[in-house]
Amino acid sequence: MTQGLDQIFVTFQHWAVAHSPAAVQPAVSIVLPVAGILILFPSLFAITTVLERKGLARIQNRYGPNRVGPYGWLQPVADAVKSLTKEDIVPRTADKLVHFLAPVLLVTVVFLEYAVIPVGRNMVLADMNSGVLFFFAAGAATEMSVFMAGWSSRNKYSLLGAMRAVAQMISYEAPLILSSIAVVMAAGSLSTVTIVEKQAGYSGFWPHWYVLTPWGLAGFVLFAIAMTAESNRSPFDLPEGESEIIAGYFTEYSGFKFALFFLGEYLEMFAVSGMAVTLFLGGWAAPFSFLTWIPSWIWFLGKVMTLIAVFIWVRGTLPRLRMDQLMNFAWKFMLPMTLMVIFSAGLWKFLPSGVLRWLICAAPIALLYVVLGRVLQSERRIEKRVYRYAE
Amino acid sequence: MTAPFVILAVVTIGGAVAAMTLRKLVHCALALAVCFVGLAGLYLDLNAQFVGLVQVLVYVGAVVILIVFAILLTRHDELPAQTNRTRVAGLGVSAVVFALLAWAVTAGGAQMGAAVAAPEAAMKDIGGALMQKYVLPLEVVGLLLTAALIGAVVIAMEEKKKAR
Amino acid sequence: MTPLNGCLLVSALLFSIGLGGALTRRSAILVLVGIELMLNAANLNFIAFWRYGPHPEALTGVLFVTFSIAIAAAEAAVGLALIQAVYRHAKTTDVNQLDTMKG
Amino acid sequence: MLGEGIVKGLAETARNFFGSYVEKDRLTTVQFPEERLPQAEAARVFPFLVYDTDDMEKGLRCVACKICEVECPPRCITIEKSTEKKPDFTGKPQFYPEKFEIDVSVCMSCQICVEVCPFEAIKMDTAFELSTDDRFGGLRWEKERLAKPNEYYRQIHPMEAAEVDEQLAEKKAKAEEKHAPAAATAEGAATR
Repeated sequence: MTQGLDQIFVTFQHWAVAHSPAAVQPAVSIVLPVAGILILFPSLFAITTVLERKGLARIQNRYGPNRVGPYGWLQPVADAVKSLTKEDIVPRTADKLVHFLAPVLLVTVVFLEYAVIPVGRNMVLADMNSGVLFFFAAGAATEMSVFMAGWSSRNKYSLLGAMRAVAQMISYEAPLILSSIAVVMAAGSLSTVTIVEKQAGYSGFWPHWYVLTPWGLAGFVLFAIAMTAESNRSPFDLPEGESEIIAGYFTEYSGFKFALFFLGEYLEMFAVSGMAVTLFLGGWAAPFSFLTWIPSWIWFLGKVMTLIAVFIWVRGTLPRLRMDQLMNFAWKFMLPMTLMVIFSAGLWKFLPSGVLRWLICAAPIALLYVVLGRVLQSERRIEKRVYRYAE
Repeated sequence: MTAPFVILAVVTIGGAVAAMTLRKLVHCALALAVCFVGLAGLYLDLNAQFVGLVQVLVYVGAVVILIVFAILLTRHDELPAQTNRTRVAGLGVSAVVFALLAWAVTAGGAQMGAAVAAPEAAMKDIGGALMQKYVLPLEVVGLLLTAALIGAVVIAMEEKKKAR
Repeated sequence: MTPLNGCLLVSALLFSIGLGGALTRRSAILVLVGIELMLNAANLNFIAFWRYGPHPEALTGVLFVTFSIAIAAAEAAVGLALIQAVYRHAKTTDVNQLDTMKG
Repeated sequence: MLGEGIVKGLAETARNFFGSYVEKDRLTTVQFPEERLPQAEAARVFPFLVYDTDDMEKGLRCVACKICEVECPPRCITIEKSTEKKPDFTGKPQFYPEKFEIDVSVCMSCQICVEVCPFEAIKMDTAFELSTDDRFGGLRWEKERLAKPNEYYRQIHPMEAAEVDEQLAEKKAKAEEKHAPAAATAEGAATR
């Protein structure tokens, strides 16, 4: 029973392939999981937009959307109807082709990222030899689409937003990849499926997740920060900072193309969350050995949604950074910390298990954290502001 | 000569031609990205998964973006085309080079390259080779990249005014 | 035509396109792009020879291309930084006008 | 310590999040169409015409003097004077507006018409849901739609209305006083 529920989608795929004519069997076996991803994640996007608006509202002591449907849960339907029926405006001086291609490219590339994320046991589109590398390679192409959107709009705000976005994404890609290298070292594989399988064991009822090691915890936090920046979420949403540069690179987009950008941004968020879950939080593995009877895909989606909730929480809490703070943070704090995490992960591999291993591996990270904190804070000496005209 | 190979080759060559002939520099950079993606596809088609993905990661994710940055940081008025003489000379040289290469390939490459069983380049083997046999080149490349990083920063940095 | 020949021809064509572009375009950035294309043509050759060569298990071609990509990235970074510096001096990226040696 | 402020902020927002489900008075939103806040005494949106007694035609205070029409900065008032007169509240025969129109889309709620009106005939209303789907007829308000009884005025602006009522009563008393001796003398003359 448990086994059946766990593998229900896999069994369905096998059943569908077996019952289709032999000529289309390979096509069916590919199309079905792709269709699953194309349905699952956009609907998750629809739910998340409401959840986000409601959560942010509660954080600010408001109600949030509550008009469309019961308790406002049909809000995404209204939003979709609105954005589909809106006029699609393209600026007269815009580069029409590039302007059109940018959102399409973004969504396509982001969907590619899902190919290597294991959604459940035996549920991955392509078990690649180098899955983690594929994920980051596909993620690198999103920068192109952001730049295309900003440049083709012929709008200074768009261009500024695009330049900010590209600079930010390149800067944060380094800590993102470096912090995942620690996991790759520990698992000894670049394949996402193998990485999850390595974490699926239990000692007693305690899981073998990488986040439960000192380097894994630090790496997870760094990865989470870097992925927030990668997906342009608050507090790293300078590229679209609506109070400074209107909406950044999608200022000149309206209607369906704007909806595509919105979709792409959220899908990117799900994808990086899925990757964080895969790398650090044990993917589809249950947190305790006595909970393994719950289907694996429920665990995966639950973990992803938990991360999304944390995203929303952080967005409701922190103000936007300044550009120089953003760059300083990436290069002066994140990069040294991730390098130290890799060093600590190497130590972990060679030390015998025990309390001492914990202490020895945690010590360099904690030390660097304290030192960097001291140094960075001493740089930021705030003086009393002098007003020229007031008083 | 399979269908994917032909398609990818056409994409690559088309992107390259566009990158070298389009008038707007940003269009050139975008076409270059298409060319690099096509090349990455060719690598994947040739069973070199690692190199293909690194190609996308480094070229599309970094080099093209760098070129785009350079384009936006320099003013480029529509430059007049090269004088006809240079143009003809350049195209002539490249045509001659291509003819030579093509002759060499078709004349000399026949004895090799019959259908060979696709070799498997496992990530583990690549990692092992990098860390054991090729560890010295790897370190040298690391040094080179660091030097390039510092050098690029120093070169591109605004020269400080001496009189202050 | 064997698959290897196909790869080599594509690579030769790519090299010639890069060469032609580097020789005929006036913008320094595009000259750099042409050089990148030539480098990539060489990489394609390495991969093709690795794939159809006699000793694929040695991984020489793959590793050579890996190093070559790293070096090309360094080259692009330094090259574009140089173009930046030159542009600041001469206020142009036209290679025809960069004919003075005075700083 | 680096990151201390972030943790504090996260704790604060978490408290807000859960608190908003527990304590209802944390939520400051007014659910508008169902819930409304009481309007302030000084609220003013769009002018209306005041009439005394129950009959709108008879009790309208406006005498079609056209001062407001001239003073209105965006010129949104149109008045047509009547040809015959009718008695006002003091009994004095006056003209009255045959036609009185205000364009809602043009009015800018400046209250100048109220300031200049010597007869206390035009006042500011507090109703603000004036939107309509008819953009030609629906935005030009006729006399019938503009006129509202004095009781309504007392309801929305009690203090102001009391003041106005007092003034008007004084005026009326004065007029009657002036009238009464005249009538008395006339009577006396007649008896004499």
